[in-house]
Amino acid sequence: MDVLLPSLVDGLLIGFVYGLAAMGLTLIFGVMDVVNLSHGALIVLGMFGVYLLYTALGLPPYVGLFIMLIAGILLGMALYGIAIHPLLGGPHLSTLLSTFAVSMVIIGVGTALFTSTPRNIDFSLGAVQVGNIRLLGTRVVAAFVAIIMAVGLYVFMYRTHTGKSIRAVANNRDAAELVGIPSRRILALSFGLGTMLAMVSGGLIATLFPFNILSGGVYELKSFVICVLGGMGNPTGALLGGLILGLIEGFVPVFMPVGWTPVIEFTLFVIILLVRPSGLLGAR
Amino acid sequence: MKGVKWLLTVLFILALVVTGCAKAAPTPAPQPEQKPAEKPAAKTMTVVLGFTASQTGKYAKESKEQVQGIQLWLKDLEKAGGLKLPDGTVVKFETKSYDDESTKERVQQLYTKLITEDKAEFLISPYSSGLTAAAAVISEQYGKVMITTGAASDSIYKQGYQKVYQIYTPASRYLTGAVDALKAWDPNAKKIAVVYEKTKFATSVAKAAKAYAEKQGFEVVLFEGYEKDTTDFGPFINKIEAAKPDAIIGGGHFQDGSTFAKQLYEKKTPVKMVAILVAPAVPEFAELGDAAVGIIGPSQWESLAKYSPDSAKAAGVSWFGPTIDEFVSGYKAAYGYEPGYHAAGGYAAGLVLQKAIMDAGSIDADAVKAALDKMDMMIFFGHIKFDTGEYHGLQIGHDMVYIQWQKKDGKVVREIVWPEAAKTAEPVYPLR
Amino acid sequence: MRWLRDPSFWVSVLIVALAGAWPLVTGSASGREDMSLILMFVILASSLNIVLGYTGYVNFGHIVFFGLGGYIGFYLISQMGWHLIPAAIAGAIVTALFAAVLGAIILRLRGAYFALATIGVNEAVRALIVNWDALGGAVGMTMNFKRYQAYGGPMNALWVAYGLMIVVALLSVITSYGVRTSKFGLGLLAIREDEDAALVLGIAAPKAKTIAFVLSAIFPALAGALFFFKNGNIEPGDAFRLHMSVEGIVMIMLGGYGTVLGPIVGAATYERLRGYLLTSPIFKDLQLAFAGVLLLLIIIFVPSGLVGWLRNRFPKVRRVLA
Amino acid sequence: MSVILEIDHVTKRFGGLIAVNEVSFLLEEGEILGLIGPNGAGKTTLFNCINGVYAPEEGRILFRGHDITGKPPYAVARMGIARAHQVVRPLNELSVLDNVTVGACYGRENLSLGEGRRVAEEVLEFVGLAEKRDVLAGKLNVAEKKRLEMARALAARPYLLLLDEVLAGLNPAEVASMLNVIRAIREQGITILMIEHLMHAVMNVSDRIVVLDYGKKIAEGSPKEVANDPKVIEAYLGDPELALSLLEEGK
Repeated sequence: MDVLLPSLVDGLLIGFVYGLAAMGLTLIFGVMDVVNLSHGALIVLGMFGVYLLYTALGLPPYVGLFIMLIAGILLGMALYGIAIHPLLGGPHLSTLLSTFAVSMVIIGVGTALFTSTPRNIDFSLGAVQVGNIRLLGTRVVAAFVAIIMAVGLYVFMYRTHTGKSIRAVANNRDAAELVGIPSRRILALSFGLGTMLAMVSGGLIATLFPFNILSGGVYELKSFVICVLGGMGNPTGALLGGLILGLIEGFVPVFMPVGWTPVIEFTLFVIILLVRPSGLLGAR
Repeated sequence: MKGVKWLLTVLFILALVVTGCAKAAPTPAPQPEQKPAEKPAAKTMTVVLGFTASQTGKYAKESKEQVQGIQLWLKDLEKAGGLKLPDGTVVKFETKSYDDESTKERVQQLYTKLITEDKAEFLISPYSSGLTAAAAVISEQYGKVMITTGAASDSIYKQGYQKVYQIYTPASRYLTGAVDALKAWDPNAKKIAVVYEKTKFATSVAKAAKAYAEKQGFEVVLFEGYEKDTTDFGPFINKIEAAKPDAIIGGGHFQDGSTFAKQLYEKKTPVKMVAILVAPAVPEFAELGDAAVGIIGPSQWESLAKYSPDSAKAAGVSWFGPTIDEFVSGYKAAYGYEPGYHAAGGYAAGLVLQKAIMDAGSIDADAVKAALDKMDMMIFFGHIKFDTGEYHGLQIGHDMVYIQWQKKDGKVVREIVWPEAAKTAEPVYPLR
Repeated sequence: MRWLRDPSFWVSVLIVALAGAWPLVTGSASGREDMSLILMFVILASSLNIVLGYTGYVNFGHIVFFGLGGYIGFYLISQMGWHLIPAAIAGAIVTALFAAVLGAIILRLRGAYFALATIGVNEAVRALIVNWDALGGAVGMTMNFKRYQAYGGPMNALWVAYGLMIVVALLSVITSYGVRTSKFGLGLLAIREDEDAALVLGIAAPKAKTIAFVLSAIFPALAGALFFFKNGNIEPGDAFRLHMSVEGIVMIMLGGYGTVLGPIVGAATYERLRGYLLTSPIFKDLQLAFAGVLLLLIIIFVPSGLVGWLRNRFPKVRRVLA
Repeated sequence: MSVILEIDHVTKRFGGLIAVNEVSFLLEEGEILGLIGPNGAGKTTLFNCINGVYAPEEGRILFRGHDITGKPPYAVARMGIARAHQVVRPLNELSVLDNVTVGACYGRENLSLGEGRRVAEEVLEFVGLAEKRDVLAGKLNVAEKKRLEMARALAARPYLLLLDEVLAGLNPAEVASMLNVIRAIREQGITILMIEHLMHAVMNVSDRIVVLDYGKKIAEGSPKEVANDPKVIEAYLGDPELALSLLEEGK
């Protein structure tokens, strides 16, 4: 049992960060019904952004995150114009492939520039010992930043005019357009927000683990699992899904070989999709 | 009827286009015919040496070093005026190489092309066990000699191949030295945790290490594989800690290994020794800073190692080729940085082939095979000798060295700590 | 037979047959390897097209069938000493059963949900096999070289595997044509366009979709058994490579979604194009990025693919290009 | 005449909302029955219950003596109930001919592809879309799509045709021509149950009318009886003056 508690805490902290990454994916899906297959590549972009600012300019990672915040929105809006807007309303396949193409471009250029050499941000905030639980500074801060971002997004979506417009467009694009909401701008902004969340979470992950240009795939898969747990298109659910995934990752190794974690994760993923496609929180 | 005619014409054109496309070589246009072998009167002959490189894909980095090693060997050979056979014939090599994209389907396609179209007489393997296994099927089918490097897996040599020869110490002996070291350094250490990445290479290493540790009287308190691409080891490390091992051995590749080492450090996991695969041997491991300190890793070869004509004499075998210093300075001059073991492996593969052809006195595949079977020598890379029994071609001469990252004057440096004979510094033990 | 009088049937079949026979005529082993890969991609793309192009279900986990067929076939050959042909067929049968059960379950999901579930299935199966020691776990399995003696020696074994690859490719193309031009296929197309409307029109969509899914599973399973037999070893990472599913989708898009000829043309074009990009000195370093830009341009400007574009642009060719 | 369809105390709920509440009525073979009621009265939901899109919570639906309650839509379609949707649902990327062929092949007679094509050609001729046979369905205009919807249902050679507002969105000339089509269908002996908002049209072609309001049946009878039913006038049309004038118009 003295394994369980620290593992659950570890899982919980990282769960917030996973959840943040998944919020980006789920937001985009909720608003425009697009599964963004460039999500992983965008996460990696965030990692490299923070890494380069840290190594080249000496900017602390958390300052780098702010820059990723702005860069993410701008990049996302640009990507929307190029790869999403012309294809909206078509079959799912077109946006799946166009976002996949974006990911190929990002990773292709990234490999040419940075090779697939692993990178590591050598940055530490020490640790605090609570009982037999050792809390790493970087992890606590990452979880904290993730929570702030999530709360910020919530406030934005529910308290501001623009946020309400996003929700209206998500609900019914045609009706929103009838009441004068400029849906194209709102959609672009939503894609920007989704991209921003991916890049910021990438930046956070970079402070925790080594990575390379191909690391995005893992986090993209995790984000899918989380989105489904929390309900596709439901950002609040994504945070919860992230926590659940983190807990599973903390919980499973205690009781069975750690190699079974992905079997359990993906089986759960498929089962949830089948019995509760709207997620654990959503109505049936 | 007219429709049918028209249809046939279209069909014919389409078929031509498709087959035409298929014929178009995926890589450099085929060279003019070369008939290197059958010119007994000439004093020089050119032999085609074929291999694929992973210019793209997941092995791009390691493969590049390996290929640079091969190229340096060729350049050195060229400088020495080529390979001279006992009868005075000079053999020159021409290389053919394609990008295999780190995938098996390419490897088989390209090795077939190397053998049948480019008429390669000798082959060197691609980087990695998986790709080499795919290439070996082809080379063996055509009865060509292939020297493998960058491929440590044992299983390739359990399939009955007759002309595939391994340069690297096989996976089964990758971590056994770490077990020996632990036993020598600390008679009280009894418990070992073996944790490994669930990939072909790491799993075979871990299984062999476990068996060996148990034979040496250790208790393996934890034997578990983790999924490749694992990034968060937190919960797993908690589990390892709960098993209270004296030493942790295992690992996988660079990414997971360095992540694991970093998190072990952050969690201050109380173990006396950590020995993990691949990652510590890569120079970038130093980027981990303090987290790298004390981590031990097996290495196929180190520039600090002490193989020399003298140690060859001591071991009772012959010495061949450049010294370590000559190789290192040559490599530095050519590429501007210190060679790692991937590069050394590439060079060594060439060297072994060179020696075998010289011994055979011909480029006939069977004669070269016989020479390789008899080979027992030392080169800058270490001792080279092949199994000729059940596991034909398996490397049985070469040994791993174990490096440890240590802190000297505030800088993280690598030192050889095992085996005793090769060591450059005292080990940091216990770790914590 | 109606088919035998249909020029578009012959166009598709003969292209594959003639291209496949070319290495047999020239005896070029290198040509055989090149063509073997193209045929494998033709099989993957053509069979995937039954679910993706005809039925409209985006399957990212198509490669799971390839991996399963490969694993079962390989296990039977290397561990049980079966001959390649019965082993491949057994692999295909088991895979088909798997597809039937899986299809009945996950084809209830629609759109993006289905696409995500297929990713989950592929990953779950891969992770399961990694942990399954009887199948070699993460290490995978290897085959003793002596096994090739049963096929007239290793060199001959490759020709045998290649010959079978041609047969499977032809079968998959014929099946694709058969489905496309049948009443069953018309039902699938209706499901693709509007599943609810299709149900009301009397199409038993759950059954039809499952049959399509099973049909699409058989051919990659056969190809997997042949491919890994030729390879001599099998590992989970190679057998269940998600990326290969995506490549299959790209081939279909390139050639023409929902057409018989499209996946064939797409597979050949994609394979040649990649070969060119990879080796061209200009694009070598940026080949992935360049391929991405190309894909994006195709999706935005030529969404119906090469064959689809020809069909739309020149209605007269519809008779020969199905 | 015999009863072809029996709706027996059918109830369909969505959460707390009762969309169809204990509705019962009979449909005679060969008759045209109009189903009317204000928006949200549960008409389309009732259609969905009949052809199996929804399974009702209570009650039974008998078709030609067989209980079809809760059967999936494709099974119902095979038994001989075809439907034209309120919002047209053409299979956009298929040609007009293929659209109708789907209806024929998977309809009551379960035809082969070749026979289905032949039937489809006939039906296209009948509804006046023959010259558009090779056009992609997505490219048709609204009136043509409505005809296509109808053609597809007809091609199934149903015993019973459910028409859901097939006249909505058409101009007067198109309405007139569509009404002719509907009458001609009845000539072929096909029974019709139609939802319609265009009062004069529904009064004109229907033999009988059933009125729903808030999921309940509030009236049933000949167009004349229904038109003069004060409950209908009050509940359905709100303004009796307007209602009467509308109904007059229908005569």
